[in-house]
Amino acid sequence: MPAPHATNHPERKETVTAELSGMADREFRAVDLAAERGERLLFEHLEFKLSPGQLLQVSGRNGCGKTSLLRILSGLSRPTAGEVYWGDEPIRSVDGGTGSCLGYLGHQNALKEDMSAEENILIAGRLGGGRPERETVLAMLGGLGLAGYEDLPVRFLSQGQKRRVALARLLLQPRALLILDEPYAALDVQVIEVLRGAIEAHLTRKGMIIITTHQAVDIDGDCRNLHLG
Amino acid sequence: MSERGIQWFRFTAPANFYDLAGRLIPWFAALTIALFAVGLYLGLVVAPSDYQQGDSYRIIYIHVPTAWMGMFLYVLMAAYAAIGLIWRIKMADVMAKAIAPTGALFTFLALWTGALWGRPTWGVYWVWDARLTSMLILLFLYLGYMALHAAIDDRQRASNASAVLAMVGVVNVPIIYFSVQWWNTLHQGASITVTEAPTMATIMFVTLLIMVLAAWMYSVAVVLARARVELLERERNARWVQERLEGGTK
Amino acid sequence: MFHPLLALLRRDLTLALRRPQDALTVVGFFVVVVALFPLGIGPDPEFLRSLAPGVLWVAALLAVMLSLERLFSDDFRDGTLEQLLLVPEPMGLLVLTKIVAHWLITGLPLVLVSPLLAIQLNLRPDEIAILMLALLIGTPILSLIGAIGAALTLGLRGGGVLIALLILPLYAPPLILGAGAVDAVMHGSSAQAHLSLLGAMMVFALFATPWATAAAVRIMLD
Amino acid sequence: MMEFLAMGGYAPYVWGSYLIMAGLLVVEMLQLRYRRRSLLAWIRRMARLRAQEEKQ
Repeated sequence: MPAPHATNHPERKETVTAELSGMADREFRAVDLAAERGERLLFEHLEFKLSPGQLLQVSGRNGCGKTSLLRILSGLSRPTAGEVYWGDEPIRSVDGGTGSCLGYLGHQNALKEDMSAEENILIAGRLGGGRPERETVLAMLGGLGLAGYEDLPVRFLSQGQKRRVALARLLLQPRALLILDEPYAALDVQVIEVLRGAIEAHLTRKGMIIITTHQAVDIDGDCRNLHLG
Repeated sequence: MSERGIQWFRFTAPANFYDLAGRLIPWFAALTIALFAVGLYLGLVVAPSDYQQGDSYRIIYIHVPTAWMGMFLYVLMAAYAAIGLIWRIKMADVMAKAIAPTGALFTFLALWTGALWGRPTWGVYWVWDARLTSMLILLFLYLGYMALHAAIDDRQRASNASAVLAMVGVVNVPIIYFSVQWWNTLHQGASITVTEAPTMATIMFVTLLIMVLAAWMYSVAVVLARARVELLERERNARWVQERLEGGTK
Repeated sequence: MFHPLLALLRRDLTLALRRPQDALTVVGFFVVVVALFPLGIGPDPEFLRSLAPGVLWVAALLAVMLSLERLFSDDFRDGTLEQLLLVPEPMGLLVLTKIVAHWLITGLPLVLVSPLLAIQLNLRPDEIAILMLALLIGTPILSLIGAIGAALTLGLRGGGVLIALLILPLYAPPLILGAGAVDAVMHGSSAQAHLSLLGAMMVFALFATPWATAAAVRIMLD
Repeated sequence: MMEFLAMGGYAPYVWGSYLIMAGLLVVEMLQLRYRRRSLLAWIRRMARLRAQEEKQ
């Protein structure tokens, strides 16, 4: 195993970044969205447009429907009214499913507790149709401060560490739009910095990001705000 | 074309459905009573007794209608459920849910009358005859549908999930029927089968027809009434409900 | 091993191997249920023999049904099911892959231990062969149909009991055909008709049920 | 009349069928009426409470 060679490869970063799926020049639009949970109307007539390179921060108090909105935007839920468009296509009829153009990180980390961080990420990558390389995964995990934890079953990791593994998985799947539900929860300051760097990098290569968060994290780039409730 | 589209929309709008059903129910109820009165008179008094089965055959006048309604209502329920699921028409969901209890009731009655008819005819209450067994499984399908609907709190999700179940069930009903029939012939030969008087007298036929119609009208009336209650419950905060309450409507 | 579906299959099998007790519990249930029957109906070998096809099939059917609750619930709880919905592959195929993995873990072991139990119930070798063949064709049907129920009860309280009510009525046809096949051999006729119909049913279930299951998963996660 | 009620000796079976059917249909209708009434009463009360709240 020629380990010394694997460090500091200048090309590696490019192979990760260059892959942003070819549809990255499309706009992402929400038109006249409405959602209800049980009896309650969460929001209606919600509209916005997101162009490549832009970030949208969704804010609002607890229970105002942030998570519901993100699930609708990612195509997991159907809105009560309205439609979400990826370019000119409704998101739920995009070729290959919504997952081919966006990545979603919900409240749950979606990790298999009996598998290691590395296995989890490799499998997710293959499920997404990619062929993730081991070194890339290890580098990403290292960057998020998980060096040495890669091959432990995930159930041994702390809440914050699990969150980082989930983030690593998402960042390693190059999708034009990343939808992040409270990505900062359970992260410490250092990792927040790393994540900020990753978000900014995603924006500079014309990616889009939709994010909900409690704490204000200033991000360099074209940022919009959407207030619910 | 467009006009029909609007009419259909008018019918599916909850308030219109509520009013229309409210006006129709008394008519269906009256028809039900009239048809049952005539049917029962013909079936119990006028029709002569069977030369083989004596008077016990008179159970046929309720056994056959309940069995038909049990099966037919399941198909109708699945059709409404499918419409509700595919085209997202809430009224169809309401109708599907409203049909289930009546369908289950008729299926149960078909089993009950079948058993009471079986005792004098075959000497036992229950035989594992293809038709009775299929009806029993149909009853389980109804119960499953209602249990699933009740188990899910979110109303839309409950409707959609039980719609999937109803559609799976309706595909399975013929498969179940044929496999049970096959099993039945293999195990018992043709020794026990219901022989519904090969040459049915006209009076019997007419009576049966009237009783089937009566069961039909009853189902329509009760299902519409239940759909109205269901609607009220779903839309209790809507303006049209409040308006009708203030107006002192029933 | 790079194709997404193969990756999913391997993932599920790996996870099952890391927790072998789950699969073993199902086999254990099957064995215990069959072993209890003679205690209930008496040890007469001929009588047991005549009941054997039905007993073995009903026990297998219950074992499969009980195991089904786990088919999606783990993935549902940790959020991986949600991520599966975002995988750019048809959900029906993903669901089918999970069912195949589930059958390999629970259905196949049932087929493999069935001869031991059949011997206890005094079945003859040719009858045992047909029993295994019928189970081999029939248990996938049970898994395929049961998956719909597993998906429809995701996240519901009392889901296990509800699955039984939803799914057991639909199990009537495979039960009739599967137990009937062994019965036919026992009475000296051929089991071919039973097995052909069972095979046709499996093909139909293979093509039809994964889509219903996929729809159910989408609905329950909506 | 007695002859009619006896149903040629099959009275328990015939009347057992007809009466149970009549009984269950009546139960279904009564249950539906009860459900409708309690629901309406409940909706009215909610409306009244809401009106009071608005006044304050």
